Amino acid sequence: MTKAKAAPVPVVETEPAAGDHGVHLLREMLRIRRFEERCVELYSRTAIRGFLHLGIGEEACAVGVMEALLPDDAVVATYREHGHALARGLSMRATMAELEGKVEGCSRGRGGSMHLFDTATRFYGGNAIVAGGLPLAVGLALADHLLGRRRVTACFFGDGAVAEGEFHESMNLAALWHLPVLFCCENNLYAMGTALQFTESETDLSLKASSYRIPAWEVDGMDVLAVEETAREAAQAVREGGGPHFLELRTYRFRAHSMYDPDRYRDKDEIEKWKERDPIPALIARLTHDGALANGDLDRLEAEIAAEVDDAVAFAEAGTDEPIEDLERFVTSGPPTQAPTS
Amino acid sequence: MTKAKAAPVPVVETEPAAGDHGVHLLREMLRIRRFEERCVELYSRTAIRGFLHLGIGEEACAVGVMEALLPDDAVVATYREHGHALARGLSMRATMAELEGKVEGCSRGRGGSMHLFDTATRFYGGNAIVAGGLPLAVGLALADHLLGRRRVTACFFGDGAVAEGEFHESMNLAALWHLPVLFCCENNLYAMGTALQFTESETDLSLKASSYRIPAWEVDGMDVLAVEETAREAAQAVREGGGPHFLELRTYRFRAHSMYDPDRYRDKDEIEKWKERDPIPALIARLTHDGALANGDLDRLEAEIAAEVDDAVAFAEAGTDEPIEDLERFVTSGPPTQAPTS
Amino acid sequence: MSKITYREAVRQAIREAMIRDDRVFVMGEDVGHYGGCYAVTLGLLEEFGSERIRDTPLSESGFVGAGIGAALGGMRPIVEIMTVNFSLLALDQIVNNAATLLYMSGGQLNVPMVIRMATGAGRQVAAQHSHSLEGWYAHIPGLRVLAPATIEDARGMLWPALCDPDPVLIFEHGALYNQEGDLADEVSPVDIDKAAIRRAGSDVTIVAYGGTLRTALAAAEQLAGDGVAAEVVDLRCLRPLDTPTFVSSVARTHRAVVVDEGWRSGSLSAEVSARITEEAFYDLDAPVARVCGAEVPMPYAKHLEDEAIPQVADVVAAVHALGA
Amino acid sequence: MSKITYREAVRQAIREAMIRDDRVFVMGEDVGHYGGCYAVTLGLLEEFGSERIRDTPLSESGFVGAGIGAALGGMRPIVEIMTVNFSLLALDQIVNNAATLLYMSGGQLNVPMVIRMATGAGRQVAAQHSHSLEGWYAHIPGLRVLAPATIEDARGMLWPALCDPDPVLIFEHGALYNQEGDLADEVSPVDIDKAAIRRAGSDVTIVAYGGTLRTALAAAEQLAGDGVAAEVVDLRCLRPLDTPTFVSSVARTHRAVVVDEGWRSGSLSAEVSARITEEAFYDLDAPVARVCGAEVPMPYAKHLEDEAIPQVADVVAAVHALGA
Ligand SMILES: Cc1ncc(C[n+]2csc(CCOP(=O)(O)OP(=O)(O)O)c2C)c(N)n1
Ligand SMILES: Cc1ncc(C[n+]2csc(CCOP(=O)(O)OP(=O)(O)O)c2C)c(N)n1
Ligand SMILES: [Mg+2]
Ligand SMILES: [Mg+2]
Repeated sequence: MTKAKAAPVPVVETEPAAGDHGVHLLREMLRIRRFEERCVELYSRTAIRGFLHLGIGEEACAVGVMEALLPDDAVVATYREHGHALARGLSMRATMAELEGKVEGCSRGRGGSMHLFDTATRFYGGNAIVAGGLPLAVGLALADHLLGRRRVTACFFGDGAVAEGEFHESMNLAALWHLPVLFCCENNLYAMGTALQFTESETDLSLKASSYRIPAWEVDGMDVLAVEETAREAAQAVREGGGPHFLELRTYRFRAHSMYDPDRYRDKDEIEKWKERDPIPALIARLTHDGALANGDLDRLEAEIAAEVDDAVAFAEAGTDEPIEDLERFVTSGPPTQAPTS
Repeated sequence: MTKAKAAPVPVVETEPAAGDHGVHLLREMLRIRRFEERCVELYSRTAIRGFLHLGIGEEACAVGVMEALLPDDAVVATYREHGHALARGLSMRATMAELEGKVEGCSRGRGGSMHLFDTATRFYGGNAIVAGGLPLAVGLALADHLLGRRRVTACFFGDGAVAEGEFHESMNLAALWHLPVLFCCENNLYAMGTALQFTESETDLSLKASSYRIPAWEVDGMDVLAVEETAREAAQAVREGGGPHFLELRTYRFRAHSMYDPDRYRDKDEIEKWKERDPIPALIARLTHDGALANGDLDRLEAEIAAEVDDAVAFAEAGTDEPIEDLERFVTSGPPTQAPTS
Repeated sequence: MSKITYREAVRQAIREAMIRDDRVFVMGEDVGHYGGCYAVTLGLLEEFGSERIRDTPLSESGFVGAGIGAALGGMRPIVEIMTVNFSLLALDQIVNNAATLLYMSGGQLNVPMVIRMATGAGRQVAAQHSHSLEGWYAHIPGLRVLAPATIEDARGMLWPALCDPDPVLIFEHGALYNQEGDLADEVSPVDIDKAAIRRAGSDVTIVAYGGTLRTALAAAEQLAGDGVAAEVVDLRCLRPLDTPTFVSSVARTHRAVVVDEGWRSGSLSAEVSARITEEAFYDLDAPVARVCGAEVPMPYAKHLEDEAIPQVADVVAAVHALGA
Repeated sequence: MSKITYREAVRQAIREAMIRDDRVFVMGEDVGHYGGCYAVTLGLLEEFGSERIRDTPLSESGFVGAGIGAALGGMRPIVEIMTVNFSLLALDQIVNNAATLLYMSGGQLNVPMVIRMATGAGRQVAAQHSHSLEGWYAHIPGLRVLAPATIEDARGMLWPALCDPDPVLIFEHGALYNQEGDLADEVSPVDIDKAAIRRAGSDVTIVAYGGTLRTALAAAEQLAGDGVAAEVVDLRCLRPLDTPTFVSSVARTHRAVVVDEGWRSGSLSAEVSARITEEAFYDLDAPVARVCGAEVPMPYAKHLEDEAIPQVADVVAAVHALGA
């Protein structure tokens, strides 16, 4: 909860999940988890290259927030955005094809893991410059404001982004102009190998919002129901003209920063402790306890998802390379203005 | 006073000024005022060119803070820095010669009004990029920290600078590393023609400091004694290893942003109201009331200062142009590596 | 025909665009209450209101990025950065977002925005306020970069720039705003793909743009007195460069001088020179010459600043040195 | 002699500097606990402690500016920016402060700092992580810009750079870190003013630097098989350019190809080409040719990235096209 005098902070109580809805949330988280696990395999056999940042452990954040959005809302994410893309509704096929660099990918294979885009679901990336997406989100919201559309732009970024000047400029602009942005800070305690206490003098990130008069919530990012509930309330407030809101989603990544990262800077114990809070088993336990998940349901779910992942991989592997003649296509909208050079 | 939980805010009571010291403060403010008034004349007859930003009305900020500094401390200022330079001890001659572009100027006539430099008094500019000086101040303080020197770096900037990402990055770095920076925000309510309420969602600027855990004071920047006292306390805390501190100096510029500015965006009434709080008459009244300023003292002071300004102008006008052959000197420290070009 | 300043021409262009298209709005530091740091937008706040003439905080990266986002969201923003000097703070947004989104998204995301800024030196505002970095921007694929050097172009380039589905940067040289000239009452949009021959001649081609066009034309005038007929090419569009226009001019004149206020090493003049050599080598009677800004942070003192900026005499001397 | 990687060479150079001079410290993102995003500083935190191997927040402008301030305050900072891509966020500090303070202050303020960063493409990290913008920096007076292309230079350039009283930027091509080679046990500092002829030849001069040197050398090797003796010049110092070395080479070979991974238009290759034409025009048997990066935001897909980056075959073809 923030301590700002100007920003009254709503208190959110977590309610038990309705059965079907709970299973839906579980399915979404599992889809992401299994998709990313497959990515690891594909990376080892070099079907996926470049940087690959996994959100394993953080699925509740993406899934919970997306539940609060409507089809017309917009999403801006980071390079760790497979989960956001899938939860937002990008097809797993197009996403996997993108990771494999195929023209059937959601960005024609030009973006790769860090640059997923999809106008159909208003998914605006896939931004690989830390905090670089925040001003875009402000601008998308500004367009909605100017055109009188009641839409929300949800903008995801990490704890590391909070140190960037662009974070500060974006928060101030959104608050000053009262724009419909839902800032979603996924605080996984590390920016690459640098722990939060080495990057912020004030590690209570929701306090940052208070100096812009932005209402802020802290949420347990390992509890998808809590995330969803808070996100709904915040998104509602944003949609009703309440100006920007800020969610700090307290989470953790179970794997290294990227496939290049030997993960030397974290305690194994710390990782193990957080794994006990894995959002997926937690939800399974809850749904089972509530009777929403009966014997065999989970296996069925897993099988469906495995099939979807298999299908996505098969689609990607059957995909084609963009023709080399198209190298300069889409540099601008017109015909390429420069003759091929190298 | 800030509302941060983490930053206990000392309460400062203003004490009456000792007579001699009060007269000293008056002299310093008057020197700046008369110097800048002369600059206006020189600008009209084009002896000074380029951008000229006057601090008339804001003298108490520069003078009050400088009193809290020791010779070994450092100062980083903005393009509105004549007052800071003079109060810090740059000679009026070298300052005026700089404004007239003469090689006898404190920056050899290369900097002009916006770029006064003087290593002897550790005056590090004269920075014309809004908020661009803040990271430098952090670095100067970092050097002191690393070398174990108990010195303070005072960094001046305006209310407009608070919106820049560099402000945020610098505040965080200084606080995170516990560096001896005294941040001095001269809040004159306008950034050029844009009023504070159009640039900050939270106009209580001292609150910004709280989200970095930096102790902050708000001070009446029209009262030189209040500024001095608070600055002394803050500088002392910084010097004793208390980490960065933040002063919000509430002030006002009586003249336009620069000589180019037709000043269309402010109410004449507002300006007149602030002029009633002119720090110089206020101090004169107080010193007279306290008996520290006797009949004729002020005239004598004014005469001395007029003579100093006359002398500075004469010095500047007698100054010489830097030889054109030196155009490429000091691009680097070595011999010019590029042949003259144009 | 009416007498008009370059400043007024830009203002007229903005007004016209705002009237023609509701999606157009202006955003930048001091564009509203102050009237624009060069008074370009003076009066527009009163006419269009603060939603469409939008004063921003000092947050170059923030509001330029917001302009990109607004363009993605269906608007047609005109973002004003006071001067190119401050655009360094927004460079990440311009290079990594505005210029790349269409390509990276496989053709999905257009960024139809215009970014205007003043550039150049000549007003004694010293090292941090005198950059000529438009050549840098001309290096970036995905951007169109325009440099209106005439009142017609100041008036006529904005609308086609706004119609371009991709980001367009317009560099207005600060020394031009007060320039006066005649403008037809009926304005027609100008072709933002093409360089223009501003003066015909057969002995040498002088290539210039933006702030140096006046210098080049004055030099040509003076050269005419010396019996040298100089052709003057105004690049107008710095990216993509209209290479055929200046190359074919050089093919006729056999000599070329490129005038660029930017620092010589790595300036746009180098690219122009390299292209002329690449495409007209066998037509050249002498190596392509360059007259550029001195490679110094701009000094305040007038005599030094003058020395650092290409002057008419420098251009004339360079032409004569080619044997023309 | 010992086998060593480019990465280790840089690390050795940093270690040596830290041991020799107490004023030297390293500052940047993930240089400490992580060990450097390219593992260059691995182990140095343990050896030198967190005051001298200083992890920074993600605040490029802030910590680069702090490096400048620390240099003013008497330190000798080595600031690491992970990659040139993120340096855009620090450009204002580099261009408006580091490069100008000495000049603007009339010779009073030196900024003795080194800024290291990785540059270049080739690892499928797409449009926002593959820039080759060292040519931009080479445009800025007041900076020295180095591009170590060999293990000797990676090892030997840092100390002289730290001894330079002015700011020095060192660009390390990301594809070089794993390169292995022999290094003498006794290292001697290298001359950071001079280009180097890496292979002698008489038929054509190939000018390269940083990441393209390997390409140029491989092309020269292949050309030798075709009976063409190519001379390969490694620029090494991109600002100031050592023009005499490459110009005199071209004066001997009469042909030149410049290889630059940067986008062709406005890249450093244009400056090199322009200088060759300016200073060796009458020695040239053919126009200077350039082999550059394709003018596209770098695509992720490997076949497209390969196509966008200068390859050995491109260089060979360009040489043959000159008639060599
Ligand atoms: C401006 C910028 N600086 C540095 C990097 C390199 N980098 C990529 S991700 C990352 C860590 C970001 O941490 P955080 O914001 O917490 O997000 P997380 O990776 O934890 O999800 C860094 C330093 C970058 N991409 N952009
Ligand atoms: C980065 C940057 N953007 C814009 C400007 C143009 N500019 C110069 S001063 C100024 C206003 C600054 O206001 P403030 O910080 O409040 O200081 P004041 O002038 O009131 O002392 C502006 C916009 C600049 N110099 N630098
Ligand atoms: Mg993180
Ligand atoms: Mg102000």
